[in-house]
Amino acid sequence: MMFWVWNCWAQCTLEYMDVTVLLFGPASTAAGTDRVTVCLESDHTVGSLRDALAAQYPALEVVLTWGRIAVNQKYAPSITVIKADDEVALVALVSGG
Amino acid sequence: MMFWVWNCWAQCTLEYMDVTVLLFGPASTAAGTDRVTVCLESDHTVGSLRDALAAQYPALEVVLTWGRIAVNQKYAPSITVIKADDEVALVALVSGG
Amino acid sequence: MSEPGAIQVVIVDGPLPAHTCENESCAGNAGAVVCFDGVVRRVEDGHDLVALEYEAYEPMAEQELTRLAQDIATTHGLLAIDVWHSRGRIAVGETSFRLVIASAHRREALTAMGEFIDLLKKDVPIWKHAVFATKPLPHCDEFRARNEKHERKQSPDGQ
Amino acid sequence: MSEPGAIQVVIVDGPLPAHTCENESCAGNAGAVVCFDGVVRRVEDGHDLVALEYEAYEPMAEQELTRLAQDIATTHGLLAIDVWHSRGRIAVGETSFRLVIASAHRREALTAMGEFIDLLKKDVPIWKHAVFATKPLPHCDEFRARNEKHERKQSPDGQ
Repeated sequence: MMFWVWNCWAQCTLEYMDVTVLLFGPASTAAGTDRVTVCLESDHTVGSLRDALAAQYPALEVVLTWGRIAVNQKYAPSITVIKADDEVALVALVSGG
Repeated sequence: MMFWVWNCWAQCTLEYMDVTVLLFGPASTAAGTDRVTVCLESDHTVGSLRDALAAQYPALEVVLTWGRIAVNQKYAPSITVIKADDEVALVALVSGG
Repeated sequence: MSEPGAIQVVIVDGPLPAHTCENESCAGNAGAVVCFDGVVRRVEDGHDLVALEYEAYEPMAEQELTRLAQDIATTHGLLAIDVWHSRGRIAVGETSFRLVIASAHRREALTAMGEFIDLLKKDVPIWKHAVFATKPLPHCDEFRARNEKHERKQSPDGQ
Repeated sequence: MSEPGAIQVVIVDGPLPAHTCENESCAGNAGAVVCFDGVVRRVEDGHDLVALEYEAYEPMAEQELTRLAQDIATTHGLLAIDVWHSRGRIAVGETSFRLVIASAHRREALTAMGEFIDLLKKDVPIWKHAVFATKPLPHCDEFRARNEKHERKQSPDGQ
């Protein structure tokens, strides 16, 4: 049991992953680019991605307070785990039509 | 004073008037015709017209409970006085469009 | 829609032709142009319809539509209202009523549209008679139901 | 509208062409066909506009529009929904959004229309940038206002 917990913790924390995040509208304006690459250090969830984005790109901090993360073109809650080939985007809508 | 009251009453009650009333929709169906002529005996108001219509054309009694009277193509309240050349219609809407 | 604040009311014989929701006018002020088409449905109260026959008391119907359009345009600050209503026989699938509303924003146009149609049914002297495929005596049921309803709550002049 | 219950979602480059509110389809079941056109207005927040530029995150925008149309059609028992949205530059007076709803009766179509547009603005990843006649830096004001609003009520993942 103790081994299993350790193993899981090690896997979660030690596998770094670079994730490219597409930016649109105000997010793109704030960052001055249409995509950024963020390094996930702890787990690979959407929640961690949000934290990492805010930490690594302070210009996105405000947009992140209302923007949602989409994984493979679907809004994803904080617990969603991001995989290597997923398409990730920061969708911060101001108004749509 | 007594003379004036008598005079007014005489005028109001003695001037009979025939009024043609246009009928549409359910009113026309109920009466089996698209117009009826009604004899106003007391005053010449819309209220009296309604009473006279119901009395002289019992087939219209039910339609009159919800139908409105239009005088010169405008809905007219009970106190409106009908003049000789006015166009009078019984407008009983079921549904419009 | 010829100019901002414009009201147009038209009663035509037969079904309304196909129509484009125009918005070239209103000189760039309109943010929403909403077009409602009332179409004759095949089934009315569970019976198969062939057509509806519309009877209008003219020109009162036109006057009431105009008054209604002016009231609604003023209340909701609309830019333009176009109203079209058919008279005569309209077959299933054909359009008998059209309302086009242009406004700065969508909310007032949508609210005004619902309100307009409710008031039209209440105030505008136009009647429809159902022409059924199998059953004659078209609007007797409707008429009887209405009579029963109104026998219970009588008002002296219906207003 | 090709068949009853049909959903059609289209994202096109540039302004939407003039459009007829079709109702030949729906096989006599539609009693109401409502067509909403969203048009670019001249004045935005007191400033003179030249155009709006629409940016869409595709194909997510199309997927979200389809999901939304299906949800709304199911909730309100609609016969058909057509949605059109522009991308790119749309000049003042041109149409950038169109929603056509066919239903048996008017009430569900009008309710669904308001609801659809509210949800579209909330969920569908399409952005507009104002191109002003005189003033550069288009959506900074809008952006700043939004930021200020959201700084006060933060939610961890915005959902």
